[in-house]
Amino acid sequence: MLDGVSAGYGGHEIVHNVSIEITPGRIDCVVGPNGAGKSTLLRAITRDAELLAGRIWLQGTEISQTPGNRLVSRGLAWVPQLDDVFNTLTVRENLELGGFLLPRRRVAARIEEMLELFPLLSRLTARVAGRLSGGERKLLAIARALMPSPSALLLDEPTAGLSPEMTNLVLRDQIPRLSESGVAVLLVEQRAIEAIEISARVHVMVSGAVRTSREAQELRGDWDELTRLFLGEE
Amino acid sequence: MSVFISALGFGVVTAAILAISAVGFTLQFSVTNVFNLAFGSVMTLSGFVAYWLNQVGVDIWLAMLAAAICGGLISVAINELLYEPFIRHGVNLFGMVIITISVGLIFDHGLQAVVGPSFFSYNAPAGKALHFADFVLTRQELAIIAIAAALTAVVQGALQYTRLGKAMRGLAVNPALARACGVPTRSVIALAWFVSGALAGIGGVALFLDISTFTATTGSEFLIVIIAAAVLGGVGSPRGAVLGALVVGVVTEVGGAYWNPQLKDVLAFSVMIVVLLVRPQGLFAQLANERAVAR
Amino acid sequence: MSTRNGTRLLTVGGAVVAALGVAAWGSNSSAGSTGNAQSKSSGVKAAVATTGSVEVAIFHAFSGPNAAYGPEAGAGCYPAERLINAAGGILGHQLVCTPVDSKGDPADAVPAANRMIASSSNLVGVLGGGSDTATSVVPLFQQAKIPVFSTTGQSAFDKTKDTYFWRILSPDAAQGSAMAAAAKKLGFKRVAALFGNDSAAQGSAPTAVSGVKRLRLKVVANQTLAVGQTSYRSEAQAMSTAKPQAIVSEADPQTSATFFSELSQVGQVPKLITDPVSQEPTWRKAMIGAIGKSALDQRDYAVVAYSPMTSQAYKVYTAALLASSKQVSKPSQWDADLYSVADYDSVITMALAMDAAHSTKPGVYNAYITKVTSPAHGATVVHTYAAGKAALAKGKRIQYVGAVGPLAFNRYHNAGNQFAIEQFVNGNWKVSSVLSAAEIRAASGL
Amino acid sequence: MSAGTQYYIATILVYISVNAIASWGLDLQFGVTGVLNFAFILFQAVGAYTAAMLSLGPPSSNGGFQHYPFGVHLPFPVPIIGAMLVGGALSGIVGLITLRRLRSDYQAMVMLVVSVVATVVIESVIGLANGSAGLSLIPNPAHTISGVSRTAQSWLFVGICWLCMVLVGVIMYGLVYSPYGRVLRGTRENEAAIEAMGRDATRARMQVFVIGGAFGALSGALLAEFIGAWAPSDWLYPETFVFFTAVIVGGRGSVSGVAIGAALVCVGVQQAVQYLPIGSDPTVLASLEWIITGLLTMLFLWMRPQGLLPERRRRFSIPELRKLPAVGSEGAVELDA
Repeated sequence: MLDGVSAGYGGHEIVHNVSIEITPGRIDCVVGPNGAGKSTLLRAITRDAELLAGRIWLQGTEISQTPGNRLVSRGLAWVPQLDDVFNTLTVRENLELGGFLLPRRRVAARIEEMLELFPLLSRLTARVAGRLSGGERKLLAIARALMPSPSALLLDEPTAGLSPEMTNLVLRDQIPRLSESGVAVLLVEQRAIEAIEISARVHVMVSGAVRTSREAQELRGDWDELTRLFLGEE
Repeated sequence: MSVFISALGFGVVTAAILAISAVGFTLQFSVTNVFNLAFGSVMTLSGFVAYWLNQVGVDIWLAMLAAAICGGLISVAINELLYEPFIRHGVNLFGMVIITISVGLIFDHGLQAVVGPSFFSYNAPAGKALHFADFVLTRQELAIIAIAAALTAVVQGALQYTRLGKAMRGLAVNPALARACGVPTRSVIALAWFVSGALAGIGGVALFLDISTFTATTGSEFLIVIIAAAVLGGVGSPRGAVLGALVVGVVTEVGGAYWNPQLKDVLAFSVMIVVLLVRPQGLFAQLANERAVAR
Repeated sequence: MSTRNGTRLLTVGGAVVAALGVAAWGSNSSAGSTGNAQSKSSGVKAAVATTGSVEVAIFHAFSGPNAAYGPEAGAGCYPAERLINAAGGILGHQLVCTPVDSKGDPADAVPAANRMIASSSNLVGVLGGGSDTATSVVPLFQQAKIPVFSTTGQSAFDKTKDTYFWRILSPDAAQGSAMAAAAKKLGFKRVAALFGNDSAAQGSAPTAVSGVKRLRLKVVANQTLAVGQTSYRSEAQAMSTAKPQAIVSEADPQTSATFFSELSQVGQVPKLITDPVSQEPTWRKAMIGAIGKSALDQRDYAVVAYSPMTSQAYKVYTAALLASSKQVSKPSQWDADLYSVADYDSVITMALAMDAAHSTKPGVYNAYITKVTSPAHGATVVHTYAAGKAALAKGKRIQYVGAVGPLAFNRYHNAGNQFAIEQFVNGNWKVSSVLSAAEIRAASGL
Repeated sequence: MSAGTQYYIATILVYISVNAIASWGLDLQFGVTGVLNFAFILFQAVGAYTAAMLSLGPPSSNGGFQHYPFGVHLPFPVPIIGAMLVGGALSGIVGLITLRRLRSDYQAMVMLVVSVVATVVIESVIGLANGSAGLSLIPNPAHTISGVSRTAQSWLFVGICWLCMVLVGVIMYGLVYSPYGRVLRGTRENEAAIEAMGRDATRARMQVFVIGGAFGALSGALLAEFIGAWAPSDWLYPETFVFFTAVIVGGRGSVSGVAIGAALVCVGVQQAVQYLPIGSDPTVLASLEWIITGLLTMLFLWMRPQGLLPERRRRFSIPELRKLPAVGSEGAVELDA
């Protein structure tokens, strides 16, 4: 789905020639050391960074030139690392905005579905998002992104700043369930080991380029190999 | 006691006039993060549109409606033709403050070059004074209070309960995420500018009716009081702006009644500064935009 | 490091030299551009270019809060220009009025005055320096030896040593006393004072209040309004509660209008005792917008310099004013404006003094100003420039009695005037009574 | 050259130096350190009033037509030094209130309010500085030199002003192009980085606030002594904007640039407009002056945001900084060798 993507800010290239393909029902994860350009890669897809070269496809449609606010109607959803919810809006309002493009009458029903999917949120619908705990907040962010039933979901370091239990809940529990429901997930994660455990395919990114893309199984348990890749030794 | 009650009543009138404009100012600021010091010029320009209509015999309330539309259009035009290009050009937020001052100066003095330094007033009778216990209000003032109450309620309600209103609030607090949700950010921003300009237009006519004479720079001269009300309430919160306007209005009038009236504005401004020192986010900042303003 | 600083300083120097070049170019070319401006404002002048014209500057605020001062003085200068040129000019020179914007503040007025002095070779006199700028610019005209006829009301000039300073109207302090005297004369017992905190109003406020007290009238309220606020409701409420029979008042148009419209909401607007400001069209326009025309005209007593508006000089002035619609917009609005009338008399006086001195040189004719205005045995009393010029040509001594009345300059070049109470009746200001010197002395205590 | 022309040129020269000093004061705050001081004109006013009250005799000495405290009739240059001290001190007080606690966008707003409040107070409390009428008959120190002509005295005063300008200019060079200047610019560009380096950004802002305020006061003192009068109409809050334009046109953070900006914007525009051949309506000319000032600002921010003479610095970019989604963040920091 990503084909030879280079991206950056202000004409300055940070990500070089990355190609990744994701498929429904499967989790692809991008791991790599700090500053490898993982977030920039996601931002290039969502139009928040400049796409300098390459093309992006989603379900057979090229979306490289699609404005940021049209991506969601093409089936692409995105959960940013920070600022992932509307702080001053309530949980319900967050979900409503997530379903901004849904037909009005579908919104309420879809919110109910989301609350079933994330029962933790159902008690909190009237709470202002800025007052949620880190994990609740991340779940809300994911629920919000799922509102329009996207075909692909981009998750930018969903566990950043979460407690170990919450990390477990989000990473081990919720994300695989999402993927099972048929969404293609592209996960960018700092916690490489945990990410690889739940992923189908792993892309190791170093210094703005994908060093290697492998089936996750190959890497599981072979931490030496992973370390070697991270440190850039050939 | 009666002095206090009547001063309170006057404070409400002043607050009503300030509130209309302060809500417009704060709404636009929270959505677009542009501290628009040309807001006063939009008030004046729309006020003059109402004046010219009024001169050819249009009823002042109808002219106020025209001023609202005009203010909205001027406001959208300023943003599309000047502010947006400058922001895209990479001018930072403080640079934008200076741009808005420039725009305000150009508008005010352009208008002054056309209409001259003279004084203008609407042809609109204040109506009979009505007495409520110790309050004395004219029909015109009652109408302005009613308009202010209705407008602020409508704006607040729309923001709270409509899809577009929620989108606007979402856009204010997290533009990138709003875009990711499919909110047509450009249109919503344009809408915010329009509503803000329309409120400036109505607020301008209300102000000019109240002070009975005005010049090409009157709007800008009062802008500081309006911003004080908005900041006092917590910039970004329409409800806060209304409450801020009430505080400013009541403090000036009650202060004026019991203390040196020449310094009543000083009193209101001092209250604002003290409030900001104690509570830097403003009095009623729950709804307010928590986004830090980048330097 | 030091070399870098050195080059930088050189650059600064270069820029300054360049800026000076611009300035110098400006001052050279200004004579030409002034000429252009003038030929626009009056077609007559082009024809007499051979003899050269003499220039009287209208040095007043044309912008800022006092922007009405300029057009007001223009309404005096242009009619004088018209009449003087119609009578063949001064010693063969046409007279030209040139507007120069002082902006109403000292920091802008000083460079404007210096530019004007530097760039005009034929400047013979100045109308100007209102209360806003007089103390800063009058010394410049004194240095340049150019007579300046000022309408400032400041007491700073009551005993001025500046020999080129001339003032036709009484200072603000005298105006205040006259307003107090008027309150007594009109029979009011309970009087309120209401003055803006601007410099013009603050000039007359202290003597007005002290005068009212001295005359043993009751001061039921003494309010000072901070100019330009959203509302004066609390002040209006307090005023209404004090129930004065009359309010002695001076404030700028916007402040007055806001206050009185709010006063009319909370109660009755009592009689008003005002000063010449209330005869200015901008003030009337604003107040009519606030309380209505009939309400204003019924209540307003303007205490102004006594000028027999029926006098010959005044009739000549108004006729010339109404004919000057090219240079003065809506000339009829100024016909009762005392400052305009005084400025008209100022220009005529300058012109006659030049004729008497046989010189247009400011340093020469300045000494003749008193000679054409003071009463003397056997002097021919004249009311127009043409008559004065003719009498002087016959070798007679003259006394110009102007539209504001006789101009009796004392040794400080202050003329001072009698005061009258006027009311606006049937579209005109009418003198309802004249205040005697004794009545004003009773109020001022001097 | 006629005496009149000499006075005119002397006036222009005095105004250039005074405006350069003031613009430098603002440049230190806004240009170098990034504080939006919309109350700047207030400090010029404070300097002017202080110099006036220190150099005038007691109020009664001139017939008692004006009211003011002090009136101690001190000799030159005491009033000017006093003005700088008072201006710096007051600037420090305003800085203490606004810089420490307030969000940066509220700072700008509060400064604007402080400027307006000061005007209202001075106009309303007559005893402070004679209300709206302002103070007049302020003695010009050059006029006390006897035995020389008035023109010579004028040129002497030009000399005093230019000496002050050179002194302030040298101080500006010292401050701006020193390690301290780098801290200041760092405060403007990236406050967090400066804090991380162990420098207190708020303290740096406070310092430039005081120094800039003292420069502003110096400019006011010289101006008031030159024109002999000072009134609230001289320092209405929009006047501050002219200095901002001067800094932007000249070049933020550039000492020589700002001096040129001051000469062009504060003096040049005003003088040039008077010679425009667009008829003789002075009201239109005055409006035009403001319109040109506004247009100049916008034009420069669009076409040449670095100003006529750009600030001299070495830049290199750090990619991480570019990730900050701040509007207009250039993502560049400077590191001087």
